[in-house]
Amino acid sequence: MHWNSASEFFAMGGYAFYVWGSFGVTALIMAVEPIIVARRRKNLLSRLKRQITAENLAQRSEES
Amino acid sequence: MLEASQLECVRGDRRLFAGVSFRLEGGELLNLQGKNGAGKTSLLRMLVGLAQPVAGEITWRGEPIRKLAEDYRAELCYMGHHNAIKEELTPLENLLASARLAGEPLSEEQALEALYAVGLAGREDLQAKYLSQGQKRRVALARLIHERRALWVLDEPFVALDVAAVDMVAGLIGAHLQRGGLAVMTTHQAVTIPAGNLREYRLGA
Amino acid sequence: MLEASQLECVRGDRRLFAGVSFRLEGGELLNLQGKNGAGKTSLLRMLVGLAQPVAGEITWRGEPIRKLAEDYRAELCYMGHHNAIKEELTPLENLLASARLAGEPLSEEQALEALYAVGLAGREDLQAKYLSQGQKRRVALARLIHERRALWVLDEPFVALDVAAVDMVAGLIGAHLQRGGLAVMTTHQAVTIPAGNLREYRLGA
Amino acid sequence: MLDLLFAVIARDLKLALRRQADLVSALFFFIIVVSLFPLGVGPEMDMLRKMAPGVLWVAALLATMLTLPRLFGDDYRDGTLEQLVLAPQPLPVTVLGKMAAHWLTSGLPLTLLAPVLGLQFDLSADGLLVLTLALLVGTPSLSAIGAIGAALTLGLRGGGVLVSLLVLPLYIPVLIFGAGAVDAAVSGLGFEAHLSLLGALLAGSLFFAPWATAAALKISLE
Amino acid sequence: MLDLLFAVIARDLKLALRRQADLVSALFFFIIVVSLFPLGVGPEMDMLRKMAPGVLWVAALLATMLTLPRLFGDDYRDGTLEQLVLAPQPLPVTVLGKMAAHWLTSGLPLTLLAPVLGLQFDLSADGLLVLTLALLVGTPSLSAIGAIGAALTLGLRGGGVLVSLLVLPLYIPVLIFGAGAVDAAVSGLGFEAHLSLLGALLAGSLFFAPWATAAALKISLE
Amino acid sequence: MNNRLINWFKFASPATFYPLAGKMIPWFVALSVVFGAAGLYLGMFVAPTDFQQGEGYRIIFIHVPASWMSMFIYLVMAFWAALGLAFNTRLSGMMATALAPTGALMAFLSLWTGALWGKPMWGTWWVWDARLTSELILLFLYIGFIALQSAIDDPRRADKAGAVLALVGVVNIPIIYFSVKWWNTLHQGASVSLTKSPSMAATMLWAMLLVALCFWMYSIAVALGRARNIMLERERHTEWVRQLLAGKES
Ligand code: HEM
Ligand SMILES: Nc1ncnc2c1ncn2[C@@H]1O[C@H](COP(=O)(O)OP(=O)(O)OP(=O)(O)O)[C@@H](O)[C@H]1O
Ligand SMILES: Nc1ncnc2c1ncn2[C@@H]1O[C@H](COP(=O)(O)OP(=O)(O)OP(=O)(O)O)[C@@H](O)[C@H]1O
Ligand SMILES: [Mg+2]
Ligand SMILES: [Mg+2]
Repeated sequence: MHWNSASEFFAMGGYAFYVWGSFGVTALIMAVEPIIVARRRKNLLSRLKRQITAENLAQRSEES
Repeated sequence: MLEASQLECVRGDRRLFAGVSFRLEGGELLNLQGKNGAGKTSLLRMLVGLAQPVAGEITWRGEPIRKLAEDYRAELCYMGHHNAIKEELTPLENLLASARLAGEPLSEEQALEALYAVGLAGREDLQAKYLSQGQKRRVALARLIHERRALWVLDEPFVALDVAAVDMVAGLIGAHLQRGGLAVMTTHQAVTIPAGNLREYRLGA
Repeated sequence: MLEASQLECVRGDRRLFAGVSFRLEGGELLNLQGKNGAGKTSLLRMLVGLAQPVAGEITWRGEPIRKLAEDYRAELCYMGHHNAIKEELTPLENLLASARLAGEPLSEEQALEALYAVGLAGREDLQAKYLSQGQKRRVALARLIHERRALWVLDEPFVALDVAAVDMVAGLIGAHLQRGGLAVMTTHQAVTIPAGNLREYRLGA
Repeated sequence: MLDLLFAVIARDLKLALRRQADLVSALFFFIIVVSLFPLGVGPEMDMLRKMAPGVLWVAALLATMLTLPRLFGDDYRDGTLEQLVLAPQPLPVTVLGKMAAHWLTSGLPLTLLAPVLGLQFDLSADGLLVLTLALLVGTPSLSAIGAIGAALTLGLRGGGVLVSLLVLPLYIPVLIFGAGAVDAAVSGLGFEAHLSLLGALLAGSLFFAPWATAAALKISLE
Repeated sequence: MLDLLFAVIARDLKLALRRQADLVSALFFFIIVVSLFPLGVGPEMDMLRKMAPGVLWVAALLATMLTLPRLFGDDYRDGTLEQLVLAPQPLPVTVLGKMAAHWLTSGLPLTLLAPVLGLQFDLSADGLLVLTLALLVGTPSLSAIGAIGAALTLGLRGGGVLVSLLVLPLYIPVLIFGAGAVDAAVSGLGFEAHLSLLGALLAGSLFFAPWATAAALKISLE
Repeated sequence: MNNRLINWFKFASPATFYPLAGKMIPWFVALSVVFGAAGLYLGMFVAPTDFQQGEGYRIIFIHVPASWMSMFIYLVMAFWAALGLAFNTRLSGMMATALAPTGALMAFLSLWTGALWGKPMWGTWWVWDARLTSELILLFLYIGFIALQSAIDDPRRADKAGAVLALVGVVNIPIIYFSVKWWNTLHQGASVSLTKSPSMAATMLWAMLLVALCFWMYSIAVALGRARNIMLERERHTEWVRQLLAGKES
C-alpha cells in the first residue's frame, strides 16, 4: 500500500481525470448494462403474463 | 358528370385507341373491357389525370379536369395495379396514414371497423409485409369502406381476392352507386355488382 | 411421386396449418384451395424447397427433397406471385435467358413460337417494362409452353390474364397432365382444366 | 396546409423509426467513411488536420446522397406516390414535408455527430463549432436539392448511381462554402461570409426545390 | 458448369448494357468523388500528392459499394432470384457468375480510369502503374466480399445503407494494402509485398465468398 | 388459441437451459466481484508507481482486459454462430445474439480507456494507428451484427444471417491482432515496462489477469441474463414458458 492519504489516491499523481474517467465509465457501463437487462426482463415477464391472462379469458369466453 | 370525348392514346409508336368517348352520370358504373394490353390501364390513368391524352378531352361537371386540378382530385378516388400500402406499417397505420394524407382523416374506430369489414380482424397490428397477396389487396380496398368521394376509378380491384372478398368489394361498389356515386372499373373476372346502373365499354374491339 | 406428410407451417407466432398430407401421381393436378392468407403460397414454397416446414416431410419418388436437392430441382418448374421477368429485356430475351439459366436452352425459333402462342406476336422486341400487367404475366407463362419437367408448381397463374389467356393456360396445364406430368396450383378463379385427374385440397377449413 | 405538412413528416418519421436500420446506418456510414480516410492516407496528424473539413463535408454529402433513392423510391414502387400526387392538396407542400423528414433522419443526426468525429482529426474548438454550424445550415440544402435528383431518376433502374451523378454537381457549392467556413475558422479568418452564403443557398433551395421536385415527380409518373 | 457461369455473366452484362446509366454512373461517381477532394481540401499540390492513393482507393471502394444493392436486389424483387435458386445447378457457381459480371461493370472500368485520375494528383509513372495493378487485383475482392453483404441485406428496407455498414469493415484490409502498395511505390519502396497480400485476399475471397453468398441468399429467401 | 400454440418440445434445450442459466448467474456475479476486488486492490493499492508514466499507467488494468475481452467475445460469438448454422440448434443463435452487445461495449471500453490513456501519454486522444483502427473496426463489426439482426424480424432468419456475417468477420480478428506488424505503430511503444523489475511486473500482471477474469465472469453473467430474456421472448408460446409464468404467479 503506497498511498499516503485518500486525497493523494484520488489525485492519481495528476492523472485523476484520465484514470477516473476510465474507471468511472467502465463502472458506469458495467452497472447500467445489467440494469438494462434486468429491466427488460421485468417488462417482458409482465407483458407475457398479461398476454396469457388475455388468452385464457378469450378461451374461457369461447367455451362458454 | 364525367365525360370523355375523342380520347386518343399513343404509347411508343403504337396507337392504343382513338375516338374513345363516353359520358357517365351519378349512380352509373362503367366497366371497361378489353383484352390484355388493350389500353385499359392507360385510359384510367388519363381519367384521373396521371397521363395526358394525345388528343381529346376529359371533363368533370362540364369543366376540363386539367383546369380543375385539385378540385377534381378532391372528388376522386383511384386504385391502381399497385396496392399503395407500406410494408413496414401495420394495416391500421396504413389506413390512418393514407386517409390523413388524402386529406380526409379517419378516426381509429372507423379504421378498425373498415379492417374488420374486409376480414382482417386479428391482423390489424401485423406489419403489412407479412400479409399474403390477397390480404395486402384487402388492406388497399379497406380504404373504400369509408370513402364518400364521388368518382371511384378502380383498376382490377378483384385481383388476388378470394370469392368472399370479391363479393364484399362488389357490394361496396354497389352501395357507392346507390349513394349516387360514379365508378369506372376494369376487371377480367365475371363479377356481378348488386346495384346501380351498369354499363360496358369495350376497348380495341 | 410427390408426397407430403404431416406438414406444419408457422409464420411469426401463428400456426398456419398442421398435419397437411397428400400424395400426387403422374397425370394428377392438385388444386389448393383456401381463403386469402390460408397459407397456400407458404405451402407451395415448402413444396419447391424455398421454405422449410417446421414439421413433416416432403418426398419425391420416395426420397426427401432436402436430400435430392439439385436432382429434385431438375424436375421442377415453379411460378410464384412474381413474374420473374426483367423489365429491361424484351420478351424474347427474357425467355431465352431464363431457359438458359434454368439449364434447358431454347432455340430462338422455339422461343418465338412460345411467344406467339401466348399472344405476344408483335411485342417480342418491346422492352418488358412497356407491357401491360397481363402481357407481363403472359411472358412469364410462355415458359410453360416448352416446359417438359415433371412437376409444375403454379401460384395463381391466372391473375391479370384475360379470358382468352386463361383458357390458353388451362389448356397448357391439361396437356402437361396428359403427358403424365404432375401439377400443384392455386387459384381463386373458377377455371376448368380440360384434361387430367383433378383433385382439390382445402387449407384451413 | 400545415396539417398536411405535419402528416407527411409524421408518417415518414414513423416509417424511418420502424426501419431503424435506416436511421442508424446512415450515421454509421458517415462514421465509417470519415474513418476510412486516415486509413488510406496514413496517420500523420498534421495532414489529417488539414484534410479534416474536406473529409467531413464530403462524407456528409455522400451519406446524404446514399439515402436519396429511398426518399421517393419506396413510395413509387408500392403506388403510394400516385396517391400522393392525386391527393387534393398541393404537391409542393407534400414534397416539402418529405424533405423535412429526410433531413430529420439524415442531415440532423450527421450534424450532431460531426463534432465528435472532428475530435479524431484534432480540430480546434472553434473549428468544431463552425463545423457544426455549417452542417446545420448546409445539410437542409442537401436534402432539398437531393430531392430534385431523386424525383428525376425515379423508376430508372440504376437510379441510385444516376442520382449521385445528377446531384453531386449541384452539391458542390454547398461543399465549397461549408468546407471553406471550417477552413477559415481553423486558420483564424472570418467564417461569417461562408456561413451567410450557405444560408442564402438554403433559402434559395427551400424556395425552389419543392416546385422543381413536384414537377419532376409528375413527369416521372406519367 | 462453365456454361452456367457464362450464361449468368452474359445475361447480367446484357442487362447492364441495356441500362447504360448503371455502367456510366458508377464511373462518374468515382470521378466526382475523386474530384471533390481537391475542392474540399484546397489546391496544395504537395498535400494532394500525398493524399492521392488514399483518396483514389476510398473512392473506388465507395463506388463499388454503391452498386452493391443492385447486385441481387432487382433479381430479388422481380422473382428471378427464386428461379435462380431453384435452378438445378449449384448456386455458388451462379453467384460466382454474378460477382464476375459485377466486377466487369464496376471494378474493371474503375481500374482502367484510375490512372487518368491519378494524373490529376500528379502521381509518378511508377505510382500510376502500381495503382492500376493494385486496383486490378483488389477490386475483384471488393465485388466478392460485397456480394456477401448484398445477399445478407436482401429485402431489408434501408438495405442500401445497411450493406455499407456490413461491408466496409471487411473492405478495410483491401484498402490498407491497396493504398499501401501505391504509397510504397511513390516513396520508392518495394510494393511487391502489398500486391501479393492483395492477391492472397483475392484468392481467399474468391474461394469463400461464393459459398457464403449462396448460404446468405438461401437464408434471405426463406 | 390453439393456432398460436407451437410444439417446440422437440428442441428441449431452452426449456432446460433457462433455469440452469438462472442458477448460474449469481455464481458468476459473485466470482466477478471477487476477482474484480482482488484485481483492483492489487492494481490500485499494491502495484507501485510507474517511473515513466506516473500513476496514469493504472488505466492499463482495465484497458488491456477490455481489449482482450472484446476480441475473445467475438470469437465465442462466431463459435456459437457456426454451431447454430451447422446443427440448426436454436440455443446457439440466442447465445450469439446475447453476446454481441457485451462485446460491443468491451470494444467501446477499450477505445475509451485507450483514448484517455493516449491523451496524457501521446498528447492526443486518437491516432490512426493500426491497432487502434482495427479495434474500431471490431466495434463496427459488432454494430453491423447487431444492426443486421435487428433489421430482420424473423428470429430464425436473423440467427442464420447473423451467423454468416459473424463467420465472415472472424477473418478480422487475426488482422487486429497482427496489425501492429503491418504499420510502424505508435501503440506498441512499450511505455509500460513489464521487464523492468520482476516484482513490479508480477503484481501488475496478476492485477491485469484478475481484472480480466472479472470481466470474463461479468460477460458470462450478462450474456446469460440476456440469453434468458431472448429465450422468453422467442418461446413465449411454448408450454414451458406458460408453466414458468403460471408458477411465478401462484
Ligand atoms: C483508443 C486508443 C487505444 C486502443 C483502441 C487500444 C487497443 C488495444 C488493444 C486492442 C490491445 C490488446 C492487444 C493485445 O493484447 O495485443 C491493447 C493493449 C495494450 N495497450 Fe492499447 N489501445 C489504445 C491506446 C493505448 C495507449 C494510449 C497506450 C499506452 C500508452 C496503450 C497501451 C497498451 C498496452 C501496454 C497494451 C498491452 C500490450 C500487450 O499486451 O502486448 N494503449 N490496446
Ligand atoms: N413504348 C411502347 N411501344 C409500343 N407499345 C407500347 C409502349 N408502351 C406501352 N405499349 C403498349 O401499350 C399497352 C399498354 O396497355 P395497358 O397497360 O393500358 O393495358 P391494359 O388494357 O391495362 O392491359 P391488362 O389487362 O393486361 O392490364 C400494351 O399493349 C403495351 O404493349
Ligand atoms: N410474422 C407473421 N406473424 C403472423 N402471421 C404471419 C406472419 N407472417 C405471415 N403471416 C400470415 O401467414 C399467412 C401467409 O399466407 P400465404 O401468403 O401463404 O397465403 P395465401 O394462402 O397464399 O393467400 P393469398 O390467397 O392471399 O395469396 C398470412 O395469413 C399472414 O397473415
Ligand atoms: Mg391494366
Ligand atoms: Mg398466395
